[in-house]
This record gives sequence, C-alpha cells and structure tokens, in this order.
Amino acid sequence: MNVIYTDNNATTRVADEVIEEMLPFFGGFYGNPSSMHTFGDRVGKKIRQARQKVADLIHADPDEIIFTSCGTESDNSAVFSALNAYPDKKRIITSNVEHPAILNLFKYLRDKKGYDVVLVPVDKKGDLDLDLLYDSLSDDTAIVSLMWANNETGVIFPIPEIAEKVTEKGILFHTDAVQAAGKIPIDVRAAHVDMLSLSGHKIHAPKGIGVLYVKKGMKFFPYLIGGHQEKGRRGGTENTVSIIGLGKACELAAQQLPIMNTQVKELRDYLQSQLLEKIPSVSVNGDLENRLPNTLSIGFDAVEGESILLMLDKEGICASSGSACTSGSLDPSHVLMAMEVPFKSAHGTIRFSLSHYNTKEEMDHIVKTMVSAIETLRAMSPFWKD
Amino acid sequence: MNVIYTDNNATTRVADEVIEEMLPFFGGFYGNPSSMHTFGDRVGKKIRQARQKVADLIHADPDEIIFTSCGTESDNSAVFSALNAYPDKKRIITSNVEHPAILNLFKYLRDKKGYDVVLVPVDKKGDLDLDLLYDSLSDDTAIVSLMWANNETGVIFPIPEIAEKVTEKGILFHTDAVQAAGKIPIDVRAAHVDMLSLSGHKIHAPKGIGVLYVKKGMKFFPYLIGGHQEKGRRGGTENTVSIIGLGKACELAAQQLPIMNTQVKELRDYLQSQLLEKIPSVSVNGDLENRLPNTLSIGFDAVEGESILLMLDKEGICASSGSACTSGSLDPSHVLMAMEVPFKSAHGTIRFSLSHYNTKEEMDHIVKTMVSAIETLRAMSPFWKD
Amino acid sequence: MWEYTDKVKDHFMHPRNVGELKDANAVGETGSLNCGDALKLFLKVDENERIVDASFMTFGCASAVASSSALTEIVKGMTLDEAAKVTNGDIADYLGGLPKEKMHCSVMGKSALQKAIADYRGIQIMEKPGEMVCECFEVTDLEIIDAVKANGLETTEDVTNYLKAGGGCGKCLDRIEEVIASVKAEG
Amino acid sequence: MWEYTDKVKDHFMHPRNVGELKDANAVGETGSLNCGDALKLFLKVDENERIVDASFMTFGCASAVASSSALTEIVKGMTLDEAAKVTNGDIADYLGGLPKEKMHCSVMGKSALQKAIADYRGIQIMEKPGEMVCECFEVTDLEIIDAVKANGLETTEDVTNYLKAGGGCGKCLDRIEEVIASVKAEG
Ligand SMILES: Cc1ncc(COP(=O)(O)O)c(C=O)c1O
Ligand SMILES: Cc1ncc(COP(=O)(O)O)c(C=O)c1O
Ligand code: FES
Ligand code: FES
Repeated sequence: MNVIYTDNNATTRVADEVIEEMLPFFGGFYGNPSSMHTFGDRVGKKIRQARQKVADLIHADPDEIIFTSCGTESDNSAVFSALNAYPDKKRIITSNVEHPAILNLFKYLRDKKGYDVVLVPVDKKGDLDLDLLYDSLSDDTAIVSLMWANNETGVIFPIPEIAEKVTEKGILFHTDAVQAAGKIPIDVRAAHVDMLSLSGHKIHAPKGIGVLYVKKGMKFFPYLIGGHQEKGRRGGTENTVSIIGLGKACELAAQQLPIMNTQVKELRDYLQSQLLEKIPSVSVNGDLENRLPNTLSIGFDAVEGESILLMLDKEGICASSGSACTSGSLDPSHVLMAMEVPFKSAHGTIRFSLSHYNTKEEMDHIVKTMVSAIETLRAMSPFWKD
Repeated sequence: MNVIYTDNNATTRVADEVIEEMLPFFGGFYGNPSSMHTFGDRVGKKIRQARQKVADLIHADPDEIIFTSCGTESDNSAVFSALNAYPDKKRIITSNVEHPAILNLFKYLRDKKGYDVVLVPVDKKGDLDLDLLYDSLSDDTAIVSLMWANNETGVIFPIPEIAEKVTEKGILFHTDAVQAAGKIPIDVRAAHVDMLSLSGHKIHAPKGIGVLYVKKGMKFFPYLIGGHQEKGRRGGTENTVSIIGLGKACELAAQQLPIMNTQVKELRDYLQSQLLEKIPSVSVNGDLENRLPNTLSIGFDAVEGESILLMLDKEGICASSGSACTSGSLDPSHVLMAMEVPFKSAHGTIRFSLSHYNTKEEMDHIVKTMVSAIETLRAMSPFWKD
Repeated sequence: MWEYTDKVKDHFMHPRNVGELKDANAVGETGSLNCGDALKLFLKVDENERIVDASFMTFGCASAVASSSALTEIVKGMTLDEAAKVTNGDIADYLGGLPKEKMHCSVMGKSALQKAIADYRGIQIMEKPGEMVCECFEVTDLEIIDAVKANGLETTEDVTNYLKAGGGCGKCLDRIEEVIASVKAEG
Repeated sequence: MWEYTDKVKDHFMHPRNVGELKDANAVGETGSLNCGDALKLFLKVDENERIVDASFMTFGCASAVASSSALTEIVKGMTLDEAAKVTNGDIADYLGGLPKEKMHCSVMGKSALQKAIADYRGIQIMEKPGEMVCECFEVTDLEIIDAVKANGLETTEDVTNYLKAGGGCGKCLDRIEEVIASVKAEG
C-alpha cells in the first residue's frame, strides 16, 4: 500500500539528495574532523561547507552556528546558557503553547530551581497576548523564549517585532524556530534574535541533528561539557554525516521556500476547504491568516482523535492528533487547551502537516477517507446528535 | 592511495552491515516511532530490537538503556542526574586521566558550582591509586565516575572491584566505558555499576549516537528536558536510524570480541615489538599487562607528534597524537602528564589504535614509514644527540 | 504506537452491536466528553434476568470501542448475576489483552455494566463516593483503592493506566502515591 | 586539521637549510622541549654584516619546521640591519599564510633571528624582562604587549595563537585579558 504522509510537523522523510550527500561519509570518509590526517580533514572541509549552508538559510554567519543533537538540546542549551550568563536574574518568560522542550524545562526550573516563570497566554486563535508579554519584562528577566511557529496549529508569532522590543531592554531573546525553518523566511539579523533553535528532521535531514544559532559576541556557556568541538561550545565528537546531510537539507529548504508558499499552501487550503465542505460540525484551529503554509489543525465534533488516526492508517494515511510528542499521554493537547478549544472538538482534532512531496490526488484520498471515518465514528458516538 | 586507518580510538568506520541496516530508514521508513500510524510503528519495532541488542552487549535489560547523542552527553547526563538525586552531597570523585567529557565537567562543577572535586591520581604506568580513591569516599559523596579504559593509553581500571567497594558504601558509581565497549567484556550486573556510558562511533556505528545505562530502580533525572521519549528520561525525537545502526553494531561487537583479543591484539603486539626493535629511544606508555588489546601509545624522543603524523599522513596512515579531542590544543596530553611521561617523549607520542579491519601488511608499512619519519625528524631536531 | 492485538483491531474496525437498543430496559453510562472517552451500554433483560440483547455507543479510542464491543458480546446470554461478576480483566482477556496504558478502557466497560445492572434493579448507585483525588478525570480515593486491590497495581503509572487519574495536569500524583501506599500498608 | 598552504607543506616535507652550520658566527635559540617547539638558528655573517648562509635545527610541528625553513631563505643575502626588520608577519607571508592557531611558529622564528643578531653583535638580550604572566609557556606581560601591538591582537585566543600563552592550564587567561585591555586603553 502506498503511504500518504501528512505528518511532516512530527518528522520528515530524508530527501534523496540528502542521503546521497551523506552516504560516502559512513563507510568511506569516516575520519574525525578534528584529527591530524588528510582523511579526517576531508570531512572537516565538508563540515565547513555544511555550516555555511545552514548559516545561509537563516542569514547568519557560519561562526554563529553550533551543531547539536536535536531541537530539544538546542532549546535546553539556549536557556541554560542564559541562566549561566545571568545567575542573579530570576525571571524567565515563555508562552503556554511552547513545545515541551521549552515548556517542561521552564516548569522544571520553576519547580526545582525556584525561577519565577511567566507563561504568557494566547487567545482563542492562538495569538500571543503581546501586552501581557511586554508588561512582564523586568530587569530581573534572564531570558524570553518564544517559538516562531507552533507545531500543532502552525500559528506564527510576530518574532521580529517581539525580539526587537525584548532585546531593546537588554534582555536575551531566544526563539524556537524548529517549525518555522524551511516554511517561512528567517533572517536572524533582521529579526534581532540572540539565539535560535533548528532541528534537522523537520526539514528532510536525518533525526538526531539540530542547530543552535548564537549571535556573535554573545557570551555562551556550553551545555554538553567535554572536548573542544564546535569551538568549545559543545562537547562530543561531531555527528559528521548528519551535519553534512543537514547542510544539504538547508540548501534544499532555501530553494524550496517559494514552493512552500504556493504549491504546498494551495494543497493545504484545498484539503481544508474540502473537509469543511464535506463534513458537518468541523472547525479549524488557529489564526487562519497567520499560519504556516503546510499545517492544518482541524477538529471534528463528538469523535476521538486516535480512532480517526487508526481509520486513516488503514488507508496508509499518516497524520497526527495534537503533537506527536504527547501522543501516548492521556491529556488533551496543552496547545488546544490554552486556546480554549472546546473538549468536543479538541479530542477530535487531527493535524495534517504537508510537504512538497504531497499531491492533489493524495488530498482527495484523504478527504474521501475522512468523510467515511467521521461518519462511522459518529454513528457510534453517544455525543453525536443530528 | 590506500588509507591505513589506525585511529580507531578516535572514531571508527561504520561497518557495512550497519550501513545496510540503516539505509531503509532514511528515505523509506522515516516515521516517528511515537506516532499513531503503522508507518511510525514499524520503526518502533526496530528500535525495540536495537535496544535489546545494545542491552545484550553489556548484559543489561532493555529498559535500562537510554539512547543519547554521544558519549559526552551520556557522561554529562549521568553526573547531572546524580547531583539532582543528592542535592545536599557536595563531593564528586573521578581520576585525573578521564576524558574531557568527565574531567572538564568536574572542573566546571568545582569552579562554578562549588563542588568538592577529588581527582584521584595515577602512577607512571597509568594505574589508579586505589588506596587514595577508597580513602576519599565520604558520606558527602554524590558520585564516583571512573573510566573503564583510557582512550589514550588503553590502560584498564579494575572497575568491577572498584564499583563493588564504592556501591557498598551506598555511593553512586558511574563508568565511562566508551573505550572499553567492544574491546573487553562488559557485564554491568557482575560489575555492580549504577550507570555506564557508551558511544556508537567507537564501535563501528555512526557518530552522534550514545548510550547511558541506568540500573533499574535508580532514580534518574533527565538532562535533556522535553517530550516523553525514552520513557521520559531523555527529550528529543529519537535518532531512529542511528539507534538501529547502533543495535547492529553492538551485535557485531559482541561477535567480534574474541577477534579483538586474538587477531587484533597480535597485530598490535607485532607493531609494538617492531617499532621498539627498529627505532632507538622509544618507550611505550601505560601498563603493558593491563591494556586494551587494540591500543599502542608510544613515545619517540626528541621529535614532535604533529610532524610525525603529517609524515604518516603522506603515506595514507591515520593515527593520533594524544587524544583526538585535544588535538588543536597546545598543551601536552593531560593523560601523559598525569603519568609523568617526560616531555622528551610526551611531545613525540603517537597513538595507534587498531580494529579488525587492519592487516599485517599495514603494520609493516607503518613500521617502514615510522623508521624513516623519525630519522628525518631527528636529523633536524636540536634535542637529538646520538 | 500502541500494540493492539488482532482481536482489538477487529473489534474496532468491525464493532459488534453498535447503536441504541430501542427496547433496552437497562442502560449504563460512564465517562464524559471532557475525559476523552465515554460509553453508553444498552441491555435488554428478560423476565429471568437474562441478558437477551446488548448494544453500545462509544466515544473514545480504538481500545474503548473494542472494549465496548467485547463487553456486549461477553454479557449477551448471561444472567444479571453472572454479568455482575464480569471484571475488567475478563474484557481485556476477551480481546487477547490490552496495552497497559489502555487498561482504563476495560475499566470503563465494567463500570458501565455495573451501572446498567443497577439501573435495571432500580438501585441508585452512590455516584463516586469517597474523596476526590484526581480532578482532571474525577477519580476518588475509593475508586483508586478498588483498582489497586483488584489489579495488583503498584505505581502511579499503573493507576493512570487503569483509571486515567494522574494523566492530566499531574498535580494529584503525590496523593495517588499516598493512596497506593495506604493499600500496601494494609497488606 | 590545520589548513596548511602548499608552501607550508613543501617547506615541511623538503625543508631548506637543515642542520648545524659548522662555520656559523651567529646563533639564536628559542623555545624549549617542554613548550613543544624549539628552534636553533645558525647564521654565517660576512665582514659587511651580510648573511651569507643560514641553517636551522627545529623541534616542533609542521609549521614550526616550515617557518624555520622559510626564515633561513628570507634572511640569506640580507644585511643584519635588514634582517632585524623581518617580522613574524613576513615569515607567515612567505609561506602564503599560517593557520591562526600556528602564528606562534612565526613568532618563534622572529625571536630566534633577533637572538642570533644580538649574538653576533655581542649584545646580551635581557631574557624575558617584565612580569611573568603565563607560567606554562613562560611568557611575560611585555611580550604580550609587544605581540598585541605588532599584530593587532584582540582576544585571549589571539594571544594564545601568537604566543601560546594561555594555551596550557589556562589559569593565566584572566591576566592576559587585563593586559590586552590595558593596551587598548592606551589607544
Ligand atoms: C573515554 C571516552 N569518553 C568519552 C568520549 C566522548 O565520546 P563522544 O565523542 O561520542 O562524545 C570519548 C571519545 O571521544 C572517549 O574516548
Ligand atoms: C516547535 C518544536 N520545538 C522543538 C522540537 C523538538 O525537536 P527535536 O525532536 O529534534 O528535539 C519540536 C519537534 O519535536 C518542535 O516542533
Ligand atoms: S488532577 Fe489528576 S491529573 Fe490533574
Ligand atoms: S599559566 Fe598560562 S596556560 Fe598555564
């Protein structure tokens, strides 16, 4: 059975071009880039090129790129470094719809380390309460960390505007751009951000490689303490193959940015309008005007998400209910709860997240499958009355 | 030119069998193992198998295996967890020949966090001062972390004996077994260790994947805080492909353990005796009786390591001077200094670290090249008198 | 992803006895929309207190649907006294087992069944007696004690798997641990 | 690995003027075994103070050997006054540049040259005047000030690259930062 993959905000297929770029470095050029032999050095050169390509995607300087093992490590490292830089500042600020890599870290810092954590709320459309954010900025604030785009709803926060206001006050600003990268343009200079996180597996590079951008001149404290790799900013032998793959993926992402905002967006809009048209009692979550071009979070009243997913799965369709990271847990997604999405549709919310690999035929197949799945499930739901 | 690779303590070639195992999971089965679709689940099953294979190599239970991004992360995580488990204990103990992933972390904890750090010294053969170690154990000790085998000299510490003594006192014991794994037998149960670190790229898996063994029942605090992956013990989307590769590599390592201690050891001994025979003023570093079977650290008086490496490099021979992690730094290796190797031979020390891919012909070529390199360099050395 | 048995998958994809039973004379309802799963069980009981027909309406995940479907199959033909002895374990067994994180679905089945029997007999079940422990999922200490005893639960994770309690905001986890400890202390 | 220019590689693999110069009348020595590199420069100076021959013995890395070799080529044919003006930058330039982490090799070349000239002229160079900053590599504040001024160094890393100071135990890094700051403050 053909797989229809619409779970790209969870993880993506490694692009063929990326695989091709990586392959020679497993069995052939496996040297350690810091080694004193040509063999290791050949890898070193490729890594420098990759670092440049990653930097290019976000308009940074190669020196500002630190390779990490994932978005979570990037997020954790950014916050840890800020707290080390300002050991006396006790307030840290984020939103209540962040990825667990920030949200759970902030809760840990609140509960175990006594930090004064401000969780800025969002409105029903998932947009941030900017007044409250600005009001909460204080001399005592060590860092503000806000995601550029939300993984569940695709809602985009106005990071350049926020970052300018925050950094003007001399407060460090970090953004989790794991979902934004490759989907909307990112320019770290224009946006005034001090630190920014990326994750390879969201942009067709392998899993297990991430990036932390750290603005030049900023004092940075390594989170993984060990050898001198990454100019002393991250210990651990470099994940050479994945770094090389990530470089290629960033190059491709830059090239494909226009496609995201035309072809992929059109497919997403088509899927959305078809589902709204063909199925009653359906609602789209998140600010429609202000959303990643590939993401559709959509709630079906009176049915439960896992059941829908299994019916999609039977047709080879991969999607997600809420965030992939919290599937396995029982609580409704914290993002939908923060947006006060009613339980009735929150439990029945499905996230379709597209990539340029998707086609219109696939969307049609999804719509057909959804119509029948929702019908079947509603027929047995005690909460469905029509 | 053919490459003769004798730098396996720095990093290893990814085995063909491992590459073959991984390939389908990049472009084909790229699903997220925590996702609610068969597609993601297929990966989940492979990961369970890999976890079993890793566990088998060290005689652990699959539940006790946490996948990390590298040996450094494993080391850092182990120590961090111990400090969180015993926030009131202020002493931490290690040796002065550890890898920077432990040594620099301990120095950071001493200098920035006020910990009472005990660095147990080694003697001229690189063997640990056990009396001093046992004397330093106190009620106030949060963790003892000691490497199983040294990356530079191959010297093996008597971990089972030490671990028993340490844990008897109710003190947590961690061992960095990054270099020991695959070279000597490891049995975490028999050895009484609470935590143990591995790194994939030292045993023919890719770079960027590591393991932390955590004994069942031990309270563990995650170092990377984020999603629920690894049963809540390490946030971040699983590095599925590398995990699958590591599983295969551990299976192979278990199979090849006998070869290490026969074929590879014989090659190493041959190389050692040839160099000692054919070149004057040469000394082998480390306890000859108590050493990894693949490692030879050997010092050549009055010449400097980098120069030797470049002459080897011209012949396609890859080796290392001191630890790969500190090449690029100016100070002589901290391990050789701790062993009081005289400067005369410390600066001229080369580490050859073999694998089962090496042959006798390669050893002969190394000997020939070394004889001529040392002759040339000594001819221009102001410190060489003969 | 959950590892569902073929039996679970079959009962999810082809649920038996779905829908309202027009001439039901015993109905049991449990769960809620907020909790993420709910089950309405319909029984038709004859003059000998034998269940001659059963059906269900379920909102929930695959194992909730499968547990409901299994439940109707199990009880059909039983007397009410026999049905009263059906445990959540019987439901899980009928399906060849449930992932441990999904055991609460079988618990929901048993609970709906008890309520339907009570409904037929005209007994008013005291709704959730005891002290509320988990507000997210409205679970009381008595319910936790029952589940711990009946299923030999040991950890808060087990309790969450069986009753959902603790699987939401998590603020009740300490209290759950106390309750488990008190059961253990009793022996 | 360092990115060495082809010129560096060539001068390492085929060093010019290696060995003791039997009839040298000016010798300059710098570095030590402990530091990891050392250079002994031999010059033969004629009656017009012109360097008619030069040779070297070096213990050190590839760039140390290449810098030494380059130095001998550069100074051959120069008068001592001309040679006295040779800077470490000239040596690096002759080799098409050195990796910045290896600039100290060119500094070593310049230092040996100065000592050889002083030796010929019978001048006793005050050994390392000033206050010791880096004990690992025996570098004084005056030497750091000189190097910072001559090469426009800005960071402690730069100083380590040029003088090795700070590249050992690191305990002198704060003091090095102070010295740099004092030079900057002077303008
Ligand atoms: C003994 C030892 N511990 C830890 C490490 C760190 O491993 P990694 O480079 O995977 O972080 C290494 C290798 O570099 C090592 O040899
Ligand atoms: C917004 C956001 N931040 C962080 C992460 C964490 O990235 P990773 O899984 O690479 O650690 C994710 C994805 O899981 C994400 O969507
Ligand atoms: S009160 Fe129990 S999970 Fe929230
Ligand atoms: S005193 Fe300067 S590096 Fe040690």
